[in-house]
Amino acid sequence: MTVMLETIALEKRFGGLVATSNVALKVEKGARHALIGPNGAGKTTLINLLTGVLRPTAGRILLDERDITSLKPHSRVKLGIARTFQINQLFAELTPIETVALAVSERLGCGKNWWRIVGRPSQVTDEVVKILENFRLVDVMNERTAILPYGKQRLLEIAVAVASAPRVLLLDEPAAGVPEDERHMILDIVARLPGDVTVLLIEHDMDLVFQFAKWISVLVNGVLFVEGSPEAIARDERVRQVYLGETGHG
Amino acid sequence: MSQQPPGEEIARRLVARASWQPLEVLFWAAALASIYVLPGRHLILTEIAILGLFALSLDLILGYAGIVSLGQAAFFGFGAYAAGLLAKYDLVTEPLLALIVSGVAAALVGFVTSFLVLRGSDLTRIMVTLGVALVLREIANRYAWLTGGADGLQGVEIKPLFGLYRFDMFGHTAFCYALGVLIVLFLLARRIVHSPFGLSLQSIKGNPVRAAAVGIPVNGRLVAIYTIAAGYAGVAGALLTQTTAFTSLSVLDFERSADLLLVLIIGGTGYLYGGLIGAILFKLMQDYLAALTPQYWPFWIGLLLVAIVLIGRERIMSWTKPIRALARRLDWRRSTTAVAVEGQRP
Amino acid sequence: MLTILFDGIAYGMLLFVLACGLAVTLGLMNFVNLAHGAFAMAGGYCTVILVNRWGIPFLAALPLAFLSTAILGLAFERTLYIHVYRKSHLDQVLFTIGLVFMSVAAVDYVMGSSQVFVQLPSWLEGQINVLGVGIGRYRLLIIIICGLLTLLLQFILARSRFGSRLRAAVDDQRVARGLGINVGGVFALTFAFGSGLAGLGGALGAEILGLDPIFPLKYMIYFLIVVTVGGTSSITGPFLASLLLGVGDVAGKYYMPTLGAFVIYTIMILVLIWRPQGLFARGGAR
Amino acid sequence: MRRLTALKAALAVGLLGLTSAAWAQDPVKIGLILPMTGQQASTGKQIKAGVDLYIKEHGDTVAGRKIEVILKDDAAVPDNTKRLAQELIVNDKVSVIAGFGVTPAALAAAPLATEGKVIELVMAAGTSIITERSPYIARTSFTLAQSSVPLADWAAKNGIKKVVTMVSDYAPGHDAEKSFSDRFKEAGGEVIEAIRFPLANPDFAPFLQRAADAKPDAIMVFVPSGQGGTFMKQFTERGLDKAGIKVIGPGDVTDDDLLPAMGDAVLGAVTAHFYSADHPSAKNQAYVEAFKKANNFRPNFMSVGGYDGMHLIYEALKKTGGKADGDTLIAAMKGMSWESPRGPISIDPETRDIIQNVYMRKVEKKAGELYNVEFATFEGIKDPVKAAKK
Repeated sequence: MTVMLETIALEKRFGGLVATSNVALKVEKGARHALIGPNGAGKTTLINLLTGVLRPTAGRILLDERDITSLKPHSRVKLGIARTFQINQLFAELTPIETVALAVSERLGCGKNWWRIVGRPSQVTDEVVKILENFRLVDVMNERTAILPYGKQRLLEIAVAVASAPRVLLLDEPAAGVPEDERHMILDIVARLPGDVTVLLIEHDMDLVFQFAKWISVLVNGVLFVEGSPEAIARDERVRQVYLGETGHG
Repeated sequence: MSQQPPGEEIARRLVARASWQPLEVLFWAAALASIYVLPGRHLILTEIAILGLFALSLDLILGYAGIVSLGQAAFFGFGAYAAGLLAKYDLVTEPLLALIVSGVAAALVGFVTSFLVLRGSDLTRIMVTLGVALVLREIANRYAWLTGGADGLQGVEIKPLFGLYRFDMFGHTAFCYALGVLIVLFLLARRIVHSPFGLSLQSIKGNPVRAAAVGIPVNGRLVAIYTIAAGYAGVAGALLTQTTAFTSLSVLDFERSADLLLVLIIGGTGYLYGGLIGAILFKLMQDYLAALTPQYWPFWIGLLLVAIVLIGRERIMSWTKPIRALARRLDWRRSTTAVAVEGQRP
Repeated sequence: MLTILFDGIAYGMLLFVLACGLAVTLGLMNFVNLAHGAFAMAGGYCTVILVNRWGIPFLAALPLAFLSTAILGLAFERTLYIHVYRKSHLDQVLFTIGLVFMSVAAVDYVMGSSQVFVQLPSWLEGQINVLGVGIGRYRLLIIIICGLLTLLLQFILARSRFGSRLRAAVDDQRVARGLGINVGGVFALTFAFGSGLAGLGGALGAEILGLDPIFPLKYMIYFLIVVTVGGTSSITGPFLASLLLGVGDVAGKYYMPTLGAFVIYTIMILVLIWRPQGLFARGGAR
Repeated sequence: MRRLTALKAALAVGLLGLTSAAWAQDPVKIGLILPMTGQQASTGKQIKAGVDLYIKEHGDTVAGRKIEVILKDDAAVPDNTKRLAQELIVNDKVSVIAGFGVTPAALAAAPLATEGKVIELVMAAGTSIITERSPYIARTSFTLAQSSVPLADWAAKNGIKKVVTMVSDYAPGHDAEKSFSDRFKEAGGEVIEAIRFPLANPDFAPFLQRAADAKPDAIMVFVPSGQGGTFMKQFTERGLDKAGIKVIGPGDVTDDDLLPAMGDAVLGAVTAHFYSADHPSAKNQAYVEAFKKANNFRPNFMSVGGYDGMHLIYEALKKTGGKADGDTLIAAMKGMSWESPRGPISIDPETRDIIQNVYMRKVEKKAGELYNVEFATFEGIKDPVKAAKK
């Protein structure tokens, strides 16, 4: 199997605080890879490093063997890394149609086209239709995003990332805050992601993690603590302790 | 609506964003009609058209890309002086050509200074843009041998438009010219904001972090629209010079940028017509009040501004709701055009 | 040239007293009060009336100018500003510019459009010579008063109970209310105090800056420059920025009279490019 | 019966054809464009008060035609001026555009005066070139050179050898600087430094310090009307009066409007100017009294510009029998001379500029108030800049 995304001795410091320490993560092509860890373990920092929102203090990031450490966020998207956000980062004033059309246009390279009307190359429209249908957003597609129910916003959050047709998709707690009865929608969507897309999932919800992941990495205090198959992680005493310690607190 | 298959509905919705509303058609029909209906008011109408175009330039960056600027006068003034100098030294004598050259020159200045506004909060941007305008004003003041300094640029003579239409004293040529330029640039702006590029600007305004995560080069897009808007402001400034055959330091004044912001806020941002409507309201209001009380008109303008805020712009907008609702009902193409558009597709 | 340095410091101090109320409303209350200069103007005209018409001694008129402007500020805050705190910045700009227009026209109507001056006592006129350096008496007075004010202000904000209440109210209004702090009252007092300072600045500045109805428009830019260059997270920021701008402006005009106002604008742009949050902002947070 | 006569009269008038009498019933409209708001608002107020006073004293009908003044505020922004002038000419069909607080405003309107064949009557702006910009321009204010040249003569004769000039950086300032310096150097004086400061300038301190450091005998200063107060305040604050440096200049710096508020510090300042509220003539005493009664401030040189401007229009209309087209009216204005509150004045038939006395004045206290007291007169001064061009 080839490695799709790899970090080499990745490190990020905020002043004196080490948020990511010497992380060597390998995500294989087409993987269903989960990254878990207690609160404050540095999971979101790692995602921000991978997507270029933050610059690492040291270390390198490789995408399909290409060094992307110094690339800007939008250039990484062009190379095929897309992400979702733990807390919705949507365009409150745009409708789902517009939001998805935006991402699709950008991917098809007509984002800087200032002459054609959005959606005029029918390729864009076709893709938008496909995504909105896939993500069950058709019924709310003309509402302003700001007034969508939370579950729908969450779906849109993932839909936008998928609209970039990524090779690597980073999902940052996709089910966070979604009420129990809508959670199955998210699970369903995640499960139905195309097989050739490499997925790195950050999640607290262990049901979702164990249902989805074929491989799990555990991050504690910015350090890659342990890796293994779901079965191995489930059996691992140290992991259990880390988590028990956390749940004991809160 | 829901009986249509979703695919068609989505395609229709995307295209419908850019379709012409009846109120819009009415607006421009009225504007064109004013050429014949209000021949005695062409002078102030010319000013309104110029101010409207200028406000449009601010709307492009503020209403669509979220860049607050208190320094659009920098580009307005640059365009104004460029047009003045081109005419004075007979460099480009055809007004329309000179207008384009001036606009491009102002856009270049916009491009160079755009890098200053990429960082920082609204307040920082306000002050940096303001600073740029003030520095330009000082430069224009300093190099009096070129610009005339505080006395204004004298001796500007504007040749007839296309070599045919002289700029008459009644301002008829000037108004037709200014209105024509406004319409062309408005259509262009309308096209721009409904394009994927325009949509990406709106997304940047809404959420720059996510915009970058979708693959949008945020800074690049902001530089682009800032440059375009500077060009618009430059054309507006050049129009002022060409229609008055004169320009002075006041084109670079802080007050000009401040008034512009007022005009746009009064009219509302982010739907292109805000600047135009604001320009009409502001100018007419000012003209009316200044005729009524030449000395104390600022008091009444101030009172109106305060009242607008205290009552709430949303509430005032909501008073126009019945009109807008009526207009929507009158939209005869509401369901038919979409089908027609769809039908043309292979 | 020490005289130039001295003049610059006095000018800077004056700018500070005029602008620090703006820094407080903007930084702490997150309110864009472009009408700040109108309160300064009110203080100036108040002093003119007190001293020239009623014959009250100049030094006694200063605290009165402070008080009356503060009361004026309080009245405006309670009746008008209070409705605008929650509106967008653009609305605030619209609203306060409206107030400026109104104040300009109203003062023009009541006081006339010519410049007015405070009749200074003779002991404040002229220069004294200290070790060969010419020191303007009036400017010395400005430096003393403004210096004391700065210390007082620093003390109030950093040490006193009111200061901590204000900071609490700003950090989280809900929590502050929960703690039994009267947030509205704290804001009103702060606003009144800021206006009062502006009024005092106007009273002191009338002599040097000239006082006419367009004062609030003429100096709006300067106040904004002080606040943005200094940053709004502390009082020391605007203070140092005022000094920097005062000295820079005066020295610039002295040594390069032909460049004049370039200096002050260029300083601002460079500073803002270098540190968008202001030169003396702490850490650049927020 | 009465109606019948009226009808007859109208018929008669109609039969006279399209001559002056044909529109004798229409009012003569005068567009008064002044800065009523903004920096120069005090100029606008003074002129307006002068104009109003003249109409009050002389009635609003001349040569059978009613005079209608339309006031517009241009805030001293030239493109406003231009648009307002254009509207006045095109829509209101005015016969005269008057006012013009600042030079750029007057220049901006000049092409319109030419094209519309309408009189442009300059009541304030003081740059020499203005009247050359259109054959329809006449001026009832002054030119800077008019005061500066006599001032240079006086200074050279009165023991002043080294001068620093300080002027606002715009055309009138340049005029004042140049005409003073040229004449002063001719007379053997020395201008050791020429300082120009921005038109809108908050703090004179650094410029004054620079001037002081050059150690001149006197500082020749020109600031536009309204800024003189701040300048004089800072001059004394700097202790320059005590250092023996004199202030001389065209009279703008000791503007009558602001003078009472400037304080004793200005005592002794010597200026050359065409008008002082203290001018010792019966005409002026009556003028000042009437002016103060109608307004709560003292008239300054701007107000007489407005007052005399109205006089010029009235007299020209009397001469033309109410005919108000540009060519007739300007011809009537040329060479007109009369006694103004400022003294005897006339309109130069060649340049359409004003010819007037320039007085040397010194600030003194009279009855507890400061006045520019005249002590010497230069008679019948033409604009030296235009005179030099011939």
